[in-house]
Amino acid sequence: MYHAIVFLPLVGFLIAGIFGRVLGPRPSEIITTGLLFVAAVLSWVSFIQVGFGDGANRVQVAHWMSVGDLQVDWAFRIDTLTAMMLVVVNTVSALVHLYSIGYMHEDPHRSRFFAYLSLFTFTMLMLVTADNLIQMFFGWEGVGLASYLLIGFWYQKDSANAAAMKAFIVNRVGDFGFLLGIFTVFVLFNGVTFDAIFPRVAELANANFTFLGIEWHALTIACLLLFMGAMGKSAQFLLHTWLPDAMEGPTPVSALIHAATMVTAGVFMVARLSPIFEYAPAALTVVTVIGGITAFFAATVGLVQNDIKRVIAYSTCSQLGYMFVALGVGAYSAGVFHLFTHAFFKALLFLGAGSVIHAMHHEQDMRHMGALRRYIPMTMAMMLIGNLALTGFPFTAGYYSKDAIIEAAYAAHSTAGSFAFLATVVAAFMTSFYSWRLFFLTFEGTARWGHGHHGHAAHAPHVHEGVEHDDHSRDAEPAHHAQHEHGHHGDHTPHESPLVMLLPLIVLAIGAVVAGIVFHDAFIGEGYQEFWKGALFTRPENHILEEMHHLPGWVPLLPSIMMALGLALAYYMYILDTKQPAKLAADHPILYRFLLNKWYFDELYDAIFVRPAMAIGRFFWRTGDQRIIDGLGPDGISARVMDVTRGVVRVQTGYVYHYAFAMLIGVAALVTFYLFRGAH
Amino acid sequence: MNPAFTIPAFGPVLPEILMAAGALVMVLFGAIRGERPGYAMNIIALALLAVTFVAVLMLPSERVETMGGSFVIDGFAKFMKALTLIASAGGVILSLDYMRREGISRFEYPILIILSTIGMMMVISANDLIALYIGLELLSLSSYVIAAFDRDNVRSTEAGLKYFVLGSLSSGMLLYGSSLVYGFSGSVSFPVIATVLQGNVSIGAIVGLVFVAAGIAFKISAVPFHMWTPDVYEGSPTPVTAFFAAAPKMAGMAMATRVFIDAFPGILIQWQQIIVFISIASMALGSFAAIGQRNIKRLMAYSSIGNVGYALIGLAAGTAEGIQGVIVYMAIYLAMTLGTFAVILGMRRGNVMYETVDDLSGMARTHPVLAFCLGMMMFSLAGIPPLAGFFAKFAVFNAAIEADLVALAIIGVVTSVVGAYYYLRIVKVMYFDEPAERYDAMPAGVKLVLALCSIFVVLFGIVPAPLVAAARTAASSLF
Amino acid sequence: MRLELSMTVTAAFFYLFATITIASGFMVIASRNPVQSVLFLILAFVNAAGLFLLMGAEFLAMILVIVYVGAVAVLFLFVVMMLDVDFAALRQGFLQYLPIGGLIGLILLLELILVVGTYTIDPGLVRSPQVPIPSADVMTNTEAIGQVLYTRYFYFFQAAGLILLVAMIGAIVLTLRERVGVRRQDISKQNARTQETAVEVRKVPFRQGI
Amino acid sequence: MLGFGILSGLLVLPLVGAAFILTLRGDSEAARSNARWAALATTIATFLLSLVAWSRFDTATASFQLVESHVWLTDTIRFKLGVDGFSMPLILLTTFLMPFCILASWESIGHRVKEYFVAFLVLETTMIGVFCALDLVLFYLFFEAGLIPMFLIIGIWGGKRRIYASFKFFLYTLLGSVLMLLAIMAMYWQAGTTDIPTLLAFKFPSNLQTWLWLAFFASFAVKMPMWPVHTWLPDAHVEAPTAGSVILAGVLLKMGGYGFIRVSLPMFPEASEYFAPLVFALSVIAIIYTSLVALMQEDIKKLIAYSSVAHMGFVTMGLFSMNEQGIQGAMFTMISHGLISGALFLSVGVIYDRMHTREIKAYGGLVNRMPMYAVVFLILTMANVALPGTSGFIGEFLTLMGAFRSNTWVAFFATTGVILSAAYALWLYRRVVYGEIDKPALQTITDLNRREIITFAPLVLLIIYYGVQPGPILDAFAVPTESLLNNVQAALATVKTAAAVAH
Amino acid sequence: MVIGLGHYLTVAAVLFTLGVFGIFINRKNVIVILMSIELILLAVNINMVAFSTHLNDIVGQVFAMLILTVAAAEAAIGLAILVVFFRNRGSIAVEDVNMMRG
Repeated sequence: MYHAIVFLPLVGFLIAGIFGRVLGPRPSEIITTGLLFVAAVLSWVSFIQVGFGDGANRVQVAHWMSVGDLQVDWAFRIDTLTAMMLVVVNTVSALVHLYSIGYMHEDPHRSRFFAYLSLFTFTMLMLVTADNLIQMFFGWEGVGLASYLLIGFWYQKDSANAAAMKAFIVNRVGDFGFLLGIFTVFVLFNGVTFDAIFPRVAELANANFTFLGIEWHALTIACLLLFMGAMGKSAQFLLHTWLPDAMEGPTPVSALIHAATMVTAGVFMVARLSPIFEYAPAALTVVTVIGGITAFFAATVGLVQNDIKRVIAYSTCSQLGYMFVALGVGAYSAGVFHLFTHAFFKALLFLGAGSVIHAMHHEQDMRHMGALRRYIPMTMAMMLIGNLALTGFPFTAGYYSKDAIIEAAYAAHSTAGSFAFLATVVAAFMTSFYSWRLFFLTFEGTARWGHGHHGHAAHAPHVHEGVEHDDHSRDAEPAHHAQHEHGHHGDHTPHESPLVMLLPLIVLAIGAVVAGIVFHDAFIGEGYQEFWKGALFTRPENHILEEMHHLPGWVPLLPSIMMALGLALAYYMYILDTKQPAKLAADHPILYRFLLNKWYFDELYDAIFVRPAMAIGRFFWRTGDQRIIDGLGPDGISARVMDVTRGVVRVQTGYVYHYAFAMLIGVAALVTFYLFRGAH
Repeated sequence: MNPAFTIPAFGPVLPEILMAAGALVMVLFGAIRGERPGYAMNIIALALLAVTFVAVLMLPSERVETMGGSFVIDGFAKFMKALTLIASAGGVILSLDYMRREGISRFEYPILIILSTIGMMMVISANDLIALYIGLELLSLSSYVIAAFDRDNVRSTEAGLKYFVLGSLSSGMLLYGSSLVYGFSGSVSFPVIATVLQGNVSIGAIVGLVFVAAGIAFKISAVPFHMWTPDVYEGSPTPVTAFFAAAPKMAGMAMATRVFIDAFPGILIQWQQIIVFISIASMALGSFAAIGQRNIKRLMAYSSIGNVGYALIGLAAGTAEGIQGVIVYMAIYLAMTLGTFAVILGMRRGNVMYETVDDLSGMARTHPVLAFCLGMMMFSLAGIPPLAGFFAKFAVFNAAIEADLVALAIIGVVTSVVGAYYYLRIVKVMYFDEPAERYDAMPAGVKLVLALCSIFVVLFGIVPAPLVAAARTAASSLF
Repeated sequence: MRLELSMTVTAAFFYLFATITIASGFMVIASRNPVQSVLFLILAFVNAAGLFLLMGAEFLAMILVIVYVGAVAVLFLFVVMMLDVDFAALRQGFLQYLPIGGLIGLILLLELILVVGTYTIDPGLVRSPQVPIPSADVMTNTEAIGQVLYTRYFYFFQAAGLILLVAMIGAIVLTLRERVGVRRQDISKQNARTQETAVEVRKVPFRQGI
Repeated sequence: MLGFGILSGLLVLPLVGAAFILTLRGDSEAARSNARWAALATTIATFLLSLVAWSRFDTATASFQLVESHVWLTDTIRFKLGVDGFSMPLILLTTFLMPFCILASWESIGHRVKEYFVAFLVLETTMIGVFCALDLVLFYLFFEAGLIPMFLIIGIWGGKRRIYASFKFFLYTLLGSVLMLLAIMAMYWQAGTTDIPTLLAFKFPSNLQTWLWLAFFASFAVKMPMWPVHTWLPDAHVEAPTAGSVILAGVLLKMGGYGFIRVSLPMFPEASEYFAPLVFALSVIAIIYTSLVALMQEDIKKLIAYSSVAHMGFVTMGLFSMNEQGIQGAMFTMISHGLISGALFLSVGVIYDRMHTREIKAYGGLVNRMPMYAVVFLILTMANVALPGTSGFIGEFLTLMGAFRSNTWVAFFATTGVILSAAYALWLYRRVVYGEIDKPALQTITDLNRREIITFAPLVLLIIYYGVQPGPILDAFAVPTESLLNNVQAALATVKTAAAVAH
Repeated sequence: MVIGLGHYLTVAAVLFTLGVFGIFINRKNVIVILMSIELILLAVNINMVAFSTHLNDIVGQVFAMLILTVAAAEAAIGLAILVVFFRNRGSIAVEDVNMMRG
């Protein structure tokens, strides 16, 4: 069964990828989607078996490599964590496949698209089922590849290509740490399989390891390096810059990869490696802090974005921060639970946004939307559910998971925990605000789309928040790439999406509503032990889950209050007094620009990494290789040889007496040499 | 008073006697017959060389002294004489067509070659300073004449003049050195000199040795006594140049070996320094100066200077291994140089010979076989395996390493890389550049020489053992 | 027969001959006219022959005079006269290389004299030469050389003959020219003439006039 | 042992093909076609023969197999051939790549066709010879002999600056090699033989080891090429015809790495240990430096050439980390890089044949007209950046792991290569394949034809196969690596004991 | 005052040096160069005879005689070449003998 779950998407990929052009788009869609649904159903079965039965086991697929002590297999490690991830991945993936049939129906390269989606699913499954770090790395990089391909799916678009590249390279920065982490683990444990590592963690709890000449606590440095990988994949602060740009990809991709599954791989990894992290408290502190910063930072940027997908992207980024906060304070299950629920509602939001975009003929700028409620009511309803879940409206999925994280942060009773608590609470408020801002701008108010959104010049009168139009191109992604494909649409009125798109929305909406209620007990409540069966490891002295139940009364209420405040503020600014945002922006131009430009991270990185790398590369090439190495080496030597040659040839004058002279000088020199030195 | 005089054994001198008698017969025949077209004289010369070659092969391999101890024959002499005879035969064959077409075909030419060859063989077998000098002069005087053989050509006569003036100077030096050696050792006989001069000898003997070395170095055109070489090679008629590049080099190296190993083994430490110096200077100059050349004959002159430098490495080692290296080197050098000159002789259109490197342009397309042969010669001269030239260099460098002359070996290999540049340039011109007009068909004799040399150079690497083993035997006869 | 001279006389003659030899040697290279050079060369040779005499090498002394003065120097003179050369032009730039040439020459000279000063030889070798010079009482120097030249050293003698052959062939091959338009006697051709080829018999017709 | 075995067959077979091609007369289209087919048949036959050799090869033993020994230069310098786990895969790589080179030259070589294929076949012999020589002189002979055909290939069928490039290639590598020759001689006089199995067991004195190591290093470092003696490579690659680049990157560079593992490491263990930091430093510099340089290249081939230098940096790093992962990883990298870079150069050749330019600027948006090509190029690019699942990953990962065990600094800096390689490779892919197709010249460019598909399919499949199942190749290295490490450890231990006793 | 070997050798050395010196001082006149070479040979002969006398060994004199013979032959050939060269160039100036160089 596990073979089927993991390899069916691969089969789909191969069929659609290799024979896609022969089969045509429609069969490709049907085959991949069908296979995915089978896989999804099977993963639910396995989830029930494993989580609520006793199905944990290891499935050996094949041998991979053995080099000295390094033994690596292709194998599945099936436990509750894996099973849960299988469900998330396959469910969302299957729904996204289905959704894409509708969303992409005009694209001539659909078979390729579906192949990529299936490829992604396969690699993601390899990641979550990995039985060792190297297989995990395979999945890790594989999803990176799929992400690269899907972000760059519309390859004619330069910005999409740039975004794809950026995603891959920034992820590689994380992988840099991941790889070093794997090496460290290998050196420490002499193995890379989890079965080999986990039992021996306690032995090495106090071991030291010299890395770069510094004596470190071995597990801390290992965890920090591994966490660097997680930061890259999960777009945590400092390595987050790729995620917003990744929205260049088609919206279903954003939903699947950049919201529900791939970006949570980092969370999954830390959870998977909880046995090690538990023994590296310093590393956990770092995780908490980074998570807190990300949650806060991404939320601030999300406040001012105008692109509907970017808002959700920053929201994702922020929510990932939440998850890491939970992991950092030791409440792994809370983090994973949020991962689980987040997958539903964030996928829902993205697909909803996709539906909006679809309705608007690939317009993504919220400033050109408004009043869509009447045109696409079903989408609006779904988006509403998503928003509620995201902002933590009571009894929706987010309410359980997100609030649990905030509580856990408080319950940690540590400096980092307190910081994270503060950050997450503020972020919760901001989350609420930007979510509702999105909702109001899109569905409420006046319609701002009627006339000629084809021409960008026409945007000028609609500048909504006043001052930012100059960097419009950076902010609102040009969405007209696909418009030629829309040429046949006579009318520009928004239209509701077809059923094939709405159906996934509905399923996800159900999930967004009930996932919390149904599973919170198993994930973080009483059923914790039976459900996880040790898949998440906590040290005996880690009592955070209990402490979460013994908090001051205001703490559990705080998130809900924040949500309400955010909603209120958004309602005020975007429904009641629509002049307010522009005014606010005009009043604080520096802050506004700072946020709008995402804290200038791109510019900063450009200045300190990209440009210097280019400059150094050019220097090494032109000066290092061509001037110094070649200049002193082959070219220089050959030039010197030619000089010598010219000199030697000049001696050969053609005059006999010069020749005789040379002979005599030679003899005289030799005789002199022997007279003064050589005789003895 | 008069020491009992016994008739010396003539057996070991038979090849020389055959040659001398043959030369006289040829003079007679030529004088009677007069100047007539045809290759009769050349064929007689070749037959004579062939007969002598057989005679040489039939000589005993163990050391035999005769002629009052002036003449010695041993494995080494046999081997080098055989090489010399081959070289001379090559010189005759290559000249057949050339001399006729240049209008300088005269019956004296093969006679002079034969006489010169006698000189070489005498030099190879010389066992005292007088025999050495006489043989050398016989060799040299004939050479001066054939260098100026194209007597109506300014360049040829100029070559002859330069060769003569400088050659005389060098023989003067050799003689002056001989007189010092004679005076300081009390004898002209190599074995006696060897027993007298041992260890820390008087400076006079060493100065004498320096002068002798200068004379020998002139003959093998080693730096700084090489200056005549480029001009003479360029000016002489091409087959003569081929002959100069091949035959006297064999004899010269044999002479050098004979003198240094047989006469001065006791002061190896002293003369080793001379040879090392000369060797380094020759390798360096050969490599550097050749780069600037446009005329192939001139280029080959520098190439031969460089090659002598490499061969001298083996001599500098002063061991059996080293002499083996010298022998192997010279044998292989002989094939390479004859082959190369065969190609140069093929560069003719009508009555014009072409001699510059650029005239080889695109030969790979107009004459693929010719270009391939020359290309292999060039790679071989550059010492690239699996061609014969590599084994030549391997033999001498190996000896140098054995004798702990590491610096010499390193300089040697580095200059060989520099030298590879100009050999490659020829390959480049032939293979990479645009083709020029075709040349006339090659004369059969030249073709034959080229074919034999090419086969040797290309396929030597497959069965190197016979030559190497023979060289080993030959070298061991000196120790 | 050998001249029995006192030590002083020998020394006097030595210095005489040596001085003239060196002086004329210098003039050979320094005189402006090659004809003079040749003449000085002859002078140098004659005096060197004197030195040979002093050393007891009479035969060589005579040979030197005969071969060099009689043949080689004359040959030189002949060539100098034959080649119509503007000798004045040849002297230009005479001193250009004097300093450097002089320096090298001086160094070489000093070194050679230094070497000569270090002359030592194992006395045993002097006592046991391979072919000792017989005392003048037994045979003359010429006789002594003749004793070995045609026996022990006949190999060299023969080889020297070959060298002379080369010189002959070389000189002929380089300088002999069959000039066209010059009438020569060809004896074999003359002898080969027969009546048929030599005489043409014509029948002259009668009474027809010319 | 006296007869001629399968390895001799491998050496002779290409020469027979070459001789056959030489006998073809004329320069008609028919003659050219015959030459092509003959070359292809020869290389395929050679490949099949090497498979036979492989089938008779036992990976479980570290000793040399298929040994044959014939009289050659002297009693001790013999014509001795044999293979072990290190060399067998390299021979297979060589014979495997050759048919692709022939295929790649099918149409792109239009003039002097016969000479071209002759040169290639001769080159094949020399390459196989290097890997199966069991005598150092013989090894040197083949090592150097390959210069001749390669010189001609670059010089005759190369690009604009072919003459500069060919000379630089030839003289640079020659200069490096001649020092090795002297070292071989020194070993000969020290050990009395140049027989590799004997020398492997011979203990060279410590101070001599240092010099010998340096001399061999001079040769292998140039051949690899290591920084800073790498500058011949970009020039040679850029100017060589496609197949020449393939062979250059695919096989010739590997000779350096092979030399390290055949000679430097086992024969001079002390010197290798002593100089390991130097090698590490140069490797790391190579990885970072050349990756940055690659980032700035404007010529596709030059970019790939620089990336090859970086990858060879991984090889040297792995070899000198002196542990299983490092050495096996390095060996695997060589094989895998042979496939990947070979295929990459082939793919450059595909577009070069169509457009006759290698300027990156001249391309863009190829995916629109050449989707199949885009896929192939993507897979190769990903293999080049060592994406797991491709063979590139196995090698790079193992070498890094080996280096990490040996020295974390090295591994730290070398791992940045992971980032940089992604940067330059994707940057290239983006500029060439992605984007709108807006250059007029590209409007009519055609996708891969059948011959090209046949060329790429096996390569791509193997790259992926070895990424998922590296076993067949990787396991071949295991036993010899183990024995190598044991010997090295034993040698070093003796030295340390001796030093301890001395104190 | 004993006239010993050293005196003769010194004379020979001076003559030898003069010969050498003459070669590059007379850089324009080939004939004088040839004469300089004759001076060198003369020096050699003096050396030979001196050593021969000193060693009481006749070989030196035989050697000297052969040198004389060969020198004569050499002069003949040298002058022949000179004549041929003069015919071609109309000059015997050494300065002119430089068609080939480099």
